[in-house]
Amino acid sequence: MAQIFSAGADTSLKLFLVGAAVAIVAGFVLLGGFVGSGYRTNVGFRPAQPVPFSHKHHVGGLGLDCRYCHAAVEVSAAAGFPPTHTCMTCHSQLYTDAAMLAPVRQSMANNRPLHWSRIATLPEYVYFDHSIHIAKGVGCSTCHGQIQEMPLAYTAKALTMGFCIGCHRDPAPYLRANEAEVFDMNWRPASDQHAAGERRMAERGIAGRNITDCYTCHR
Amino acid sequence: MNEPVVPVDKPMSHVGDEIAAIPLEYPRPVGWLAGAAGTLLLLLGFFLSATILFIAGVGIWGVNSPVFWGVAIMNYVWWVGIGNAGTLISGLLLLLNQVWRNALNRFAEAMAVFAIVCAGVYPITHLGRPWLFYWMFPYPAEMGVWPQFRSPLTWDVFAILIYLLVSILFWYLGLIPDLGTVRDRAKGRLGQVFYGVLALGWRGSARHWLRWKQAYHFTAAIAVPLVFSVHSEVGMLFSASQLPGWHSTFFPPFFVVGAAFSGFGVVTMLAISIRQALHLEDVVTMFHLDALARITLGLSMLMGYCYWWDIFNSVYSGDRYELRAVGDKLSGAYAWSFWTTQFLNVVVPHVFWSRRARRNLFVLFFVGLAVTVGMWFERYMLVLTTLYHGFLPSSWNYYIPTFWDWAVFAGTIGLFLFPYFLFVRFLPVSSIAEIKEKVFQIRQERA
Amino acid sequence: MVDTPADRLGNLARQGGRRFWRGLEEWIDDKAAQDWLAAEFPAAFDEGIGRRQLLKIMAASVAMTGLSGCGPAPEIPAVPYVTQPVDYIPGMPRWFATAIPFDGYAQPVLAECHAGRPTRLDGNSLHPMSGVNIAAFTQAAVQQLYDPERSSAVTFRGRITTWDVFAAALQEERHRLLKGGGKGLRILTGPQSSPTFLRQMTALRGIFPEMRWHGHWSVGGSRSEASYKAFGRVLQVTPRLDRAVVAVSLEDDILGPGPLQISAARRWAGQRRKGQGFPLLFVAESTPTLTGAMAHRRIATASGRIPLLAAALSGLRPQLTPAEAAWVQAVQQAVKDNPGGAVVSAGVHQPADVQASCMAQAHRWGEPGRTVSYSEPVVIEPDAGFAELVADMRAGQVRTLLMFDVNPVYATSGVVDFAGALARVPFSAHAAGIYDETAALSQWHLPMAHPLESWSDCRAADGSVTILQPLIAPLRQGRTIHQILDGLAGQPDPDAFTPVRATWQSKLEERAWRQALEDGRAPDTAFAEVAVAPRPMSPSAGAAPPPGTEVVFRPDPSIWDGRFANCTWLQELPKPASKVVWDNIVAVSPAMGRKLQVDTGQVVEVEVEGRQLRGPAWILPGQAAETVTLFFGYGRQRGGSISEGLGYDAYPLLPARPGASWAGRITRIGENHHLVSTQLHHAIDGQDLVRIVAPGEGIDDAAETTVGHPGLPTLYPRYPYPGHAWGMVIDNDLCIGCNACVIACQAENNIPSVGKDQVAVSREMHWLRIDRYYEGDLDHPYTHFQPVPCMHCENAPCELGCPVNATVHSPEGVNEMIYNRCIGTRTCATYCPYKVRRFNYYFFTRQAAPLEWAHRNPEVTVRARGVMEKCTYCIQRIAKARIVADREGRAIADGAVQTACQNACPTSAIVFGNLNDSQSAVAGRRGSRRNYGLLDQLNTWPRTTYLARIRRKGAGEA
Amino acid sequence: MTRLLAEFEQPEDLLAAIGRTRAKGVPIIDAFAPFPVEGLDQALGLADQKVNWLGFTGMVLGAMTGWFFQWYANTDYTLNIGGRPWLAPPSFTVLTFEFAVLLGGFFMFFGVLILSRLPKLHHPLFEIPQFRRVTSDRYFLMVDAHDDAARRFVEDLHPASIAEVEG
Repeated sequence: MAQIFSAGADTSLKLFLVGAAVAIVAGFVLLGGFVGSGYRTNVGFRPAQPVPFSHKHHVGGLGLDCRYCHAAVEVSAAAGFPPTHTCMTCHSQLYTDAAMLAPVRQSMANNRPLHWSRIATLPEYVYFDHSIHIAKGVGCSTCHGQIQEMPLAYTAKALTMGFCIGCHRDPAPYLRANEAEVFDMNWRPASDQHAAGERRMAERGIAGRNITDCYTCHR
Repeated sequence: MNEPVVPVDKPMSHVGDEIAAIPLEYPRPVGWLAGAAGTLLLLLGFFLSATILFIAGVGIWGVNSPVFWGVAIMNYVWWVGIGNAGTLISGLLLLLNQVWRNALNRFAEAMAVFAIVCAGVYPITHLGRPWLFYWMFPYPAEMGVWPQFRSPLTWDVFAILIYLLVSILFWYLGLIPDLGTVRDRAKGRLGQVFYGVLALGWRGSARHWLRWKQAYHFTAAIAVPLVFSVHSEVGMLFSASQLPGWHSTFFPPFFVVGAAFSGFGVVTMLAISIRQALHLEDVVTMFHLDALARITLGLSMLMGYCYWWDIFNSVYSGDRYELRAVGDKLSGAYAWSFWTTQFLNVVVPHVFWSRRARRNLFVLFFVGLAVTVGMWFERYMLVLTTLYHGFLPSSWNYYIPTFWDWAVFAGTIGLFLFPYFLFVRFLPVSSIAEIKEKVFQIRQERA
Repeated sequence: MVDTPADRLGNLARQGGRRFWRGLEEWIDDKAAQDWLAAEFPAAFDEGIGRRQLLKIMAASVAMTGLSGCGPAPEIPAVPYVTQPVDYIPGMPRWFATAIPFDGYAQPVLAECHAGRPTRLDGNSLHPMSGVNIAAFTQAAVQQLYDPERSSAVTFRGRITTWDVFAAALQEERHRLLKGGGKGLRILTGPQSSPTFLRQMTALRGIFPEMRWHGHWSVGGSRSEASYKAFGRVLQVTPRLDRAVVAVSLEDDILGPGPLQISAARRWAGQRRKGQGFPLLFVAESTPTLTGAMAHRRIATASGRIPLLAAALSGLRPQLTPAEAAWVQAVQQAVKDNPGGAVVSAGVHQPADVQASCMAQAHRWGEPGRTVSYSEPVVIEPDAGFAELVADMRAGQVRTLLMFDVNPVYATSGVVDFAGALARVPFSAHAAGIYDETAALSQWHLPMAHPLESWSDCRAADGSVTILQPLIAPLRQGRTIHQILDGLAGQPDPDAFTPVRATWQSKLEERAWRQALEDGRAPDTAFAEVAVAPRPMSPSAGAAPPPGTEVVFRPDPSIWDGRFANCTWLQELPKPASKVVWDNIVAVSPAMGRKLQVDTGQVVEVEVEGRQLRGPAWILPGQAAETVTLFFGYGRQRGGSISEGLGYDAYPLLPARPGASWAGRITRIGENHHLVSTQLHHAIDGQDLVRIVAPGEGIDDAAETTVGHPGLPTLYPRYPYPGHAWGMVIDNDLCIGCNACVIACQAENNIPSVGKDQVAVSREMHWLRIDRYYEGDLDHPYTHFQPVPCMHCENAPCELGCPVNATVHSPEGVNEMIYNRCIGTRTCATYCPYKVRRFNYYFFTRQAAPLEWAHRNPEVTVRARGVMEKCTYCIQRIAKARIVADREGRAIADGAVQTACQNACPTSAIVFGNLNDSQSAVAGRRGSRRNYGLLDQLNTWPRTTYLARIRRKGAGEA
Repeated sequence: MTRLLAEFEQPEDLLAAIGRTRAKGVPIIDAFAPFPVEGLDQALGLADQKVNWLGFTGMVLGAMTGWFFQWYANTDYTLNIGGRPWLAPPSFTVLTFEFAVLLGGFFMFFGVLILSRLPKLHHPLFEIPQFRRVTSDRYFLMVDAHDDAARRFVEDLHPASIAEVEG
């Protein structure tokens, strides 16, 4: 009787089985990679804006404070976008003819608002409050990255639940000393950051409190 | 009893000839095609109704508040029960060294596998957001959140999945030698390759047999407690709540008995169908059917005991809400389901006191059907009588299943039967090697 | 980004700009806009498909939306202001005080505005007539504001035209009228109390001396005749339930729905809160009301026999039934036991003589100024009534008829052929918010601005004036009554602000004006109490009504006279007694049901004066044996797709002459009508869910008193809650079942209405429901109301069931429901012993028109299909308070977090707060001996507990 | 080395042949049968418990995995579930057992395959035509016929056939 299978059939079968196993594992790895990728988390998202506003120029160069434009950040959940009026406080004097600023002038003249594209969006079931983070010493750059170096602002960090909860589980490395540091875009943790962070947690009533509770962010 | 359990007096090759011939040269192609087409239609109906369900939402079912669980959960329990019985018949009887098991175990195991698949679709289809079903599994999520391991639902998800995997392994392990038989009898190249690959190159070595037997017994030994645990968990799905009529420590054993009972009903029907359709009178003998009938009768009495003990338990507790739940069971809006259950599960099987009934295929089939249907009504009664009347009278309400409840249910019957038709057509329906083993044993005993 | 019509609408709304949609005609040329309108407001284009029908065919439309959960978030542009208002902070709501007029009475409100959109109303805490409390009707105003079917264009003979065309026509008409000194000019309004309206009428009378102003009362009527009979002058007579010890109501639904509900309920609760079971409420009524449910002793008797009871109370000896006599005797005993502390009043539909006799009786029994107070009437007396107008119209004496916010074609007796009379008027204009039956038959229809879009003024129950200020530019190019009257007076381009400011020019200089706007109450405008002396009256013993069936008419408790009929919140609000939704019923007594062999839901035919109507019967426990009650508000022909085609119209059966009840006939038709109610009718099984104690007594077996209660034994260690421990105590003794909390919860938490079909399969979404239980026999039961929100059990059975951690416990003891984690196994709801969880079987929130999305609370997630939801203790408010307190590094003060239901409740039956703070109000109530947990034998340790009802023994106890 | 495959028609013949072969001291390579012939293990002197030990190991590992999963999930994100303790052994036993069964089953199944060197689709035995009946009704004994004596001994067993196994 002849063999049903050739001598190589076993190798093929084993290769196939191993290949299938590898494919399944690789599939999960790829899926994990996709989930963490910028495609899904929006990292690097750099939309066109009505006016190519440069944070690098205004913040990094001129040294404007964040709150000059995002005025509500200390008192409200939303940081707020600047009304056209805010732009015009300077630009009624400076670069009054710049073509780049035409949309701003038109907005002012026609009383039509500018439509900015958001670069830091959260799902609607997440209730992030800027004011409490500022009050407790979480700085702008912790979530928004080095905005002062961006000619056109983009999403710097993956604002996923993992990102949020990482800090909520252990806030100490991120807590800054005072208001000046919070708005300091170039802040780097000091060498004693962890000890200082824990001290600040105690001072500010963060220690001993469960801020990983679901209703902290969802409701 | 002196009648043969296995065909002792025929040559060893006879069993193989009878059973292994089926996948190779199927004796009844027309009947099979008709049956397979019918069940395929049902299966397509399942995919259609599930698609509509996913698109529109569970609102198309009759579930409401307070009856948040409806036909879906009843069917789930029903299918799990049928599946569990398959493993029980195969595994428990193997451990008890019951000779007559060998004719039945293969298709009982197949029944278990397919029934578990049917049960397994319900925890997903009945979700409000089925596309997020994977949240029930522990994986390193970006959210950092894990499943909740105190929930009987989580237990169920794992239980069903693990049970399915273990059942498949058990089934396949048993199949390997028989697949070798079919391979070696196959004439065509296609059959040789197909069964050859599935048989994994089985060649009946004594060492292989040794390991195979050990593994087979060991798997049986862990599958049987698995069955108990799986259906206990299904019972705990209910008893973990505090609702009157559910909140009872009695539920896990009660459910296990129910599972075995319903499974014996289905196995009886399958045994008769396969026996008649494939002329396996030598393999599935009257002795087998008689044994099934006896067990059905015994389990029926055990079920009756469970039903009434459950009621006694409630009455004895004296709790007002429990008493009301008993009242609802016996005389409420859904009391008909209770009494139907009583009739089909507790009364009807008593015909098996008669030997003639035990040996009449029609009676056997009818009682199997009665038990299967009766067990469905039992789940209907259990789920509904508690949910429609909870604690607060202000939230009482009725429940009417909709067309889509039935459509999905009918679909799962296709999901069960179509693979079953494939199984009957393409795989050895009884355990050839094990029957031969028993034939040899009996011959030796006689000698 | 493409500027869609919806965006344009949104932008304009956000900016609060002056210019707005000028009406549909502006859009007609714009193809895109037309398509958009057709898609979004199909009812405006296609009579065939209404919104309610859309609810039915939702399955298809909800389909794929739920699947788009993953992937990058959609790009939503940030649209800042061009010039930001000074006090505006992005992301923060702003609050404005104003009022919603209801039958002439201002309902003071504080409107929450998010980005320029009013999203929700609270009571005005500075106003003594409301405090923060607010009735269901008033809250629904915000839903009416965003009703996509509100009238949106001036129409002439049904065709869309413009305000300018109307203004020209009005000028022409004015010139014609001027020639005759205004002869033939008639103005028809509902009850009015606006000083600006009064000033404008005075001014108009100067121009048109022959002009006449008629008042139209769609339900009830005015008490002016009665007070005139009793005291010789027209007065506002207010029973002071806050001071009275004994209160007798002869079919006067003091606590029931209506313009005075909040003030009356607050007063009643003021006395009731003392815990002594006072005021002892004696109620005689034909049909169950909220007042009857609160009664110490209630008697169900025919409405036609109320005059006999009034006579008996004033000392006469009419022929009474033994039960009535016993009741009267009990009242008299109670009055004797509490000298000077009793008050009595009769229903507004009762004959003026009966009302007057009760007013006089109250004057004698109580202490004027204490148990009853008198003041100038809030509602201004019109020149003449509605009957005179109809007579004049028929006689051809009416040339010009301006109707404001009335719907007489619908809400008028079937005997009065107003439609026919209207056809004889050469110039008729109807101004209202909805294009209703009257609009369709008038020459002109004018869209009226919603109160939240209007400048106006109105008097509250105490006479004090609230200036209404607009919170948003008119969404539908509506104008106020003052603008139209100014136009009539000859103003070429009347604006909304000027007439109101003009009224107050002399009384409120700029600072005071601004302060009045801020406070929501103009200073020194409340009416002073006046001293009165009763006129001698010869009391009549009254004649017993003829035996047999009597028919009475009542406004619907949920949609009143139909003015709220297009409001899904109110349509889906269970009516307190029957719990029926989306329908009106023919209320019959159990005795009559037995006699006629009619069961709930079966159609009956009711006949009065030879006119018939058919409606579904409802066996109502506590209904007087021979009384059949019909409810107004349904059977609408026009008025928006929500309102149309529901229920029966009771008005055609209403006789023209005033009266309380009419002899009628009722017959069984036999066919069934699909009535839908949220609570099964036969559930008369209160058990120990509602408990009753005598004053000063406690519940012996109460398992818990404080948050650290021992409870029943358990194997588990207790979870510590060292910080805040939120809890709620609901005082069943104070709950009058008014449903204010239900709507407040719905408005605050973006709870969708699901439609009749879905309620029929028991899928209503209310997080807070009011359970109604009966006690005693079917014909004379006690009625109990029990609000049931989530109990927030510390040993929550629901949490155990969830496989994905979508419902867990917070460190402050709140049972959390995380919608975005929920996959919809519904195990939690199955395990919940209280059945307070609600499941989104469909994408219910998706069915609202885009305009309706505007009133959603941005602080609360809008739930999608397939997720569970339930009461969260208004976690968004807790979170907000916590953030504010945290920012300032202090603790949350007691009372800083008020739940929406607690806010709305006029009797303060609901108290919420920190149980760990022994000084908090909620901890105080927990300490009460009346405190008990619902089903506390289950050892769930509910955070929401109840206080038992108090029932006095003696004092005429049967 | 020459391997001879002797074919027998009855299991009893096979058992007898094995007994004789072992008594003679001819090394037996393997025996083949269509079913697990009772007494074959003893006749061949096989007493291998590896599979059972593998299964047991699998179960222990499974139980540990199951328990670890639940322990870790509740440590990683500790949540208050209905006031129950975060470590809830009564609840966790269920899945611990399930995982034990799962890994036990897997170890067992794959253990059998690996120990038996399966799958082995191509095998020298399959070259022998009569071996095809090994799954039906023939019984085979394979011996190491290192010399002619052994070969003669096999012939003396009177098998139905003798074949030489290559490779």
